[in-house]
Amino acid sequence: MPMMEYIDAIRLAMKEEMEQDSSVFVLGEDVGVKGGVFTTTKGLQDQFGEDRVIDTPLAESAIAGVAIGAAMVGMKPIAEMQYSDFMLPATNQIISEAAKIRYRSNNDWDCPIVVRAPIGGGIFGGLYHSQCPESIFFGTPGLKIVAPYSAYDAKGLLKAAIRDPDPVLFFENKKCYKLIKEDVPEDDYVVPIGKANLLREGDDITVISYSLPLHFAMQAAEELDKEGITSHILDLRTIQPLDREAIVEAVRRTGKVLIVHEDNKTGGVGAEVAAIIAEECLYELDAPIRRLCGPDAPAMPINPPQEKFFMLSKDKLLDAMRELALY
Amino acid sequence: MPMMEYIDAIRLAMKEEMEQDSSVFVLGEDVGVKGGVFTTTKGLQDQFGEDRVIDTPLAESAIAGVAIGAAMVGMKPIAEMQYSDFMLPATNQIISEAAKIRYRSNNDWDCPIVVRAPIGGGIFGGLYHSQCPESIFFGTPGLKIVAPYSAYDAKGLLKAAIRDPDPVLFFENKKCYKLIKEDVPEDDYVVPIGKANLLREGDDITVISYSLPLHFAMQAAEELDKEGITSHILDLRTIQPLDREAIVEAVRRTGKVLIVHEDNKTGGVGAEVAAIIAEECLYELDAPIRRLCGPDAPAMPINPPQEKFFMLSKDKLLDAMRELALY
Amino acid sequence: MNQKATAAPQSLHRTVGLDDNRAVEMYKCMLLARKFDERCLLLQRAGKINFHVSGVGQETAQVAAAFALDTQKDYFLPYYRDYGFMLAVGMTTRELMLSAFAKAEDPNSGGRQMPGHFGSKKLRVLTGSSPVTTQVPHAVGAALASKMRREEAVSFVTFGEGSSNQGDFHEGANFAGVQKLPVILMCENNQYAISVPIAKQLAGKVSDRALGYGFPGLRVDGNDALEMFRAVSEARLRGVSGEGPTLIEAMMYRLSPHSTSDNDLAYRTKEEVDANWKKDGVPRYKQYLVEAGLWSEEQEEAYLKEVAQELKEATEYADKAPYPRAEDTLLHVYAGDGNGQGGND
Amino acid sequence: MNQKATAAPQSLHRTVGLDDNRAVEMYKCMLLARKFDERCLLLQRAGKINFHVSGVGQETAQVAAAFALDTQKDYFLPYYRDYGFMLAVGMTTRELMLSAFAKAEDPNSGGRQMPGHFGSKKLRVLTGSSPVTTQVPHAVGAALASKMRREEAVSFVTFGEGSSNQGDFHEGANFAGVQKLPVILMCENNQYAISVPIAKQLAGKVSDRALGYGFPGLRVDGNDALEMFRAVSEARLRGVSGEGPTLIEAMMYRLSPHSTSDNDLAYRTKEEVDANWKKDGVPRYKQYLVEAGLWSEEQEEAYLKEVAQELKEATEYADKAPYPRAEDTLLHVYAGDGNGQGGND
Ligand SMILES: Cc1ncc(C[n+]2csc(CCOP(=O)(O)OP(=O)(O)O)c2C)c(N)n1
Ligand SMILES: Cc1ncc(C[n+]2csc(CCOP(=O)(O)OP(=O)(O)O)c2C)c(N)n1
Ligand SMILES: [Mg+2]
Ligand SMILES: [Mg+2]
Repeated sequence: MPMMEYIDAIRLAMKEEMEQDSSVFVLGEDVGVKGGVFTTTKGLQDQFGEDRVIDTPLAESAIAGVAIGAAMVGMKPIAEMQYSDFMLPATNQIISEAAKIRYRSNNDWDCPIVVRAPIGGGIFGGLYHSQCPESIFFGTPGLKIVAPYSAYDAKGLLKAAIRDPDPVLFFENKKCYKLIKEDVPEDDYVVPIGKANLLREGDDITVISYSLPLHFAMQAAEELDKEGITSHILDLRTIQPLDREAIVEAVRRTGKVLIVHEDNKTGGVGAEVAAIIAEECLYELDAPIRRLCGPDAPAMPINPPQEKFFMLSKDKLLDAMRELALY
Repeated sequence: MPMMEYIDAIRLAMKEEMEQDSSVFVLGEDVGVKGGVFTTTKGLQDQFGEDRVIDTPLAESAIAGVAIGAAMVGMKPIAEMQYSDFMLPATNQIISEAAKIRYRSNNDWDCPIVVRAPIGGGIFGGLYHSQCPESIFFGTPGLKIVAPYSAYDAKGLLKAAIRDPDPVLFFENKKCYKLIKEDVPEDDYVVPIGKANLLREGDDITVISYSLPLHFAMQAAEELDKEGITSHILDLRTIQPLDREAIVEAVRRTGKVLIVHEDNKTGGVGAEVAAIIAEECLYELDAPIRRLCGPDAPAMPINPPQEKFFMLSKDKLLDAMRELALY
Repeated sequence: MNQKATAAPQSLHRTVGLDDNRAVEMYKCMLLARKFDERCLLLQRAGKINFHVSGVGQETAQVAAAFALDTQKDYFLPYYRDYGFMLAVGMTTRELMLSAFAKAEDPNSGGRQMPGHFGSKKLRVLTGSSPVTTQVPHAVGAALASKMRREEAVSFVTFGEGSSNQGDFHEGANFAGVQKLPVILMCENNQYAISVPIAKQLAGKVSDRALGYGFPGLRVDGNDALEMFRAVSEARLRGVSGEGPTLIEAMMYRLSPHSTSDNDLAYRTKEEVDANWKKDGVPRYKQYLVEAGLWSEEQEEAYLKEVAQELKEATEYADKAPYPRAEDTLLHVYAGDGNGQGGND
Repeated sequence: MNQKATAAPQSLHRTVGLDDNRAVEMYKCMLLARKFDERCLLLQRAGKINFHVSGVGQETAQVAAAFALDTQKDYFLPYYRDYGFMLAVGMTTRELMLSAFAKAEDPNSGGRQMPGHFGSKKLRVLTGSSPVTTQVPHAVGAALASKMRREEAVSFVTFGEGSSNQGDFHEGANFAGVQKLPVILMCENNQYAISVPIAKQLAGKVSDRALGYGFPGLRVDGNDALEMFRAVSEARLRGVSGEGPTLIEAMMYRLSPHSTSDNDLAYRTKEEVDANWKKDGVPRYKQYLVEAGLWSEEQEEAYLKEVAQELKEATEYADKAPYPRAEDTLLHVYAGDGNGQGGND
């Protein structure tokens, strides 16, 4: 099982699916010769040709809209948004169109597209290269949304997304691209969409999160172990539809829950997770439901002190987790 | 104090503000001679001329973007989106631009626009003339969002929105347009943005909502009175920023809370309200936090049985409120 | 046919590629569309249906375009006024009525969407929505798929002139131009977008926009059936020959109010509307056929009776047909969500 | 000036409306921009700053355009490569350096945004963002405001040729055309959008798009300083005379990689880049001035020394300047949110 970076795992998933299904193709800005601004699609055009790895004009609504049209007639497009910050021009195509095609046609038509978009900050990208736009799309019935934290999951979830008969937003974390390196099987596995994943068992507190912050949570948990505090950590993996059972079960285990995401707090995925808990297992809680999230400011500034203030980190997790454990 | 319809109150607010401030103007599709597809702007072009009541080309991103540009240089545009369903092409202008102008310029520039958009169903409008898009914009720092339920509030909140130095989304409920008729002062009052409003006091259950469903809640509360169940009803009025204090206080009063909105449940404003409660006054709850919302389906079908299934109603509120009271 | 000198004008249909039979079928389809539309207006006024968006004045261009396309191979993305187009590609009046009545059997949306929101996999009509112009990139995507799979097909998409001002028109057209895709963009320029006249929608000409995308744009008299047929036929040929997209601006006039909710005389004059009725393409094409000896008043009368009967039956059927079940509101959000819930997927 | 026969070519600057002094100032500004840019590239390589998006190769058009505008009245919406433009309308190298170093004193964003994201109320430069082309409708909105308030002003907006394929270009241009607004849309066509060459961005010409919006579109050699000045001057005149918008496609070449994160030789050849260095407008304009007797190698040398000193001071100042305070991250989300929190609004 080769070691590979999170970004390599994403590339491998596309490569494998393209090899195995001629209806899969990639389109986006700079995905061709350049191989994407992050190298995510590097080599794919060489292997599959210009027809299946298409450098599009600079127009996200068309990237999404063209993908939707192709998907309706039987193709399996993977549309790359260069940064998730730049997918907003495609909102109408994603929410009004992709999400509603099956429903509005009473199951006559479908729209099996994948929209890949890098999320997250901490790369000195400033306001518009650091955002987490999950909350804009979250809660739109008809869309599925995944957000892998590991290289293993990135490959397996992307393969599942490509094969999924419905539109899937694949939010890959750009800070994870090179930071996360691990063993990833080269065989054909999928990570099922809709199932959360227990990363770690513990008895004192439950942490529920997705994407990059899970790494901080795992590191903090190790340190807390030494203090005699054990953490139960659930990776949502899929943020839509949420795995309610797994959430409730994870909360029941400890009775104390900290929900964590980098997207700003108000209106984020964490609000729904909190609401589900308050609905399903309120009486099993031993502490108020905590959320540790990005601040309610428009986006992450580029200067180092403010970027640091904005970003989550192992230390911020450690504090919040310890505080909750001691509650 | 004249009786007027909710829609008249909106029109009057615009008229008064335009009379009093020459930098206020209206732009949108069919807002001129036709006076809007709902008659919301009827008569305004006659009074203020084509320059200040502008029929724009059919292009929402331009409507928002042009409004933003004009606002930056000192105007006070009111941009009308014909239906809130059709504001999605303007998402990028609203979220990436309007919401971030003050922040990104470090307070050098500002963007005092109002975007008016009719929300809600129950008018046989089908999938794309019935939606509640609050959750798409909710949680975007830098935006304010109001959603009046009464004619009085509609006038006062719209005037406040026009005078507000920041971008405000004004979600008017199209079912309320003609249904709600009440005394509205003809003088110059504002309803402050950011403050919730207690519509009714009671001791058994708390209902928190905004826009149309509050009418169902009020009617249901009357009936429940007769059963000896009294309801405490809070109108959020402003859904961003939420009035946390008012929410917590209203919950404390009864210890049982039902959150209601027409927008679909997952990821809606109600999730955040629930999360705030779970964070701030968990121990004062005598029942799980309930939400009664639109179903998690993409949008409201046009055929009567399914529209009815989708819509909230007095009866649905009654059942949910009674059930909670009896918990 | 023995008077050679006068034969030419009366055989124009053959010159453009329609045999006598198809030329007549094309007319019958226009007339059927007109009658269907009038029936819907009546039904709405009678309170039997809620709402109708009329295509009256646009049938000539719609039907002529459809006749120039290949219903077995091409992909269709009509907009909400395209009743004539839909009838021409094979949707029945009964099916369209089921949609007008929002009944479960409606093949377009199972009674979920407003009428005029067409879709049918069987007929290769991609499902449409209300936000205007989103279908333009979809058509481009379908054309891209055709090209990738080397199908001999074009994608045909329509939209109003107001809608041509949406960003999606620009982005879709540009994408198609760069990739030289087999797509025909037909703007049905009926001179109004609800109340807003063309002069307030754009200062240029829609057809001129093609230049900036590197493919031909032409203005065609949308009331001229044979001219429309020819333009779309040629555009199709360009498409399947790998020469890329064509933009056709079909000039016409929206003879009805925008919808049954609209009072058009609040923003335009009766004189203007009346003057445009005189340009109506349907009687004009009838005249051509009569002069060509292919149609007669007797045939017209007989056909109208047939149509009346068909519409009566369609209406009755649709009126009596059941609504969807309330609880089926929750079906088809995702694939397979009907399984085990009594759904039918 | 006494040799009448040869005077004409050397007084072209006066013909287009620049006096000798302004003609020289214009050159100095281009040179300053070039040197500023080179300094930033160096600073980035040295690890002193994180990131730079270069405008090298585009200064000629940018500065010439700025010189044709009225810095007291017009509204400016430059895009991220417009360092030359910003210097010409009055931002100092120190201020730009503060932005490159993301320091609190940066007038553009207080160190919040990436460099190249310009904004200054004082200089009438509307704050810009990263998502491309959103500024086009803003320029149209500012022009609408000018028109409503009867100001004698134009809005001037720039964007790349790749960016001209965004829906916002279309919607903004169309709005401006319909309302005949005083706005100048200048496309800096540098032939690449990151790695994507113009042929994959559009099949037509950017300037041809104006036709479909009902206003003039012209292609200008962006390396020709005086031609650019003339084109923008004329467009401004059209604007303030109520004749409406102008689209100018300034042809140039992006001589640097897309940004300091880009390796351009992965998608274009060194030969191609070298060939374009030969067309560089800055030495070309210098040559003109020298021939016109307005500039000399001695003056150049002296000025370069001045510039070097200025840049050194600017860099030192910016390097030493404090970062914003961490907790100020929460300020300026809404008006007045700094009150009582130690904020400065
Ligand atoms: C994005 C969007 N904005 C607004 C509307 C509301 N609307 C429906 S039809 C229409 C006018 C369309 O005009 P045009 O494109 O000329 O087509 P026509 O109706 O004249 O055939 C408008 C504004 C919509 N459906 N979608
Ligand atoms: C909406 C959006 N999509 C993608 C990007 C990422 N991006 C930044 S610059 C650029 C290329 C721009 O090309 P062009 O418009 O030609 O301007 P140039 O950089 O060549 O000056 C891209 C794709 C962006 N900033 N905004
Ligand atoms: Mg029209
Ligand atoms: Mg470029």
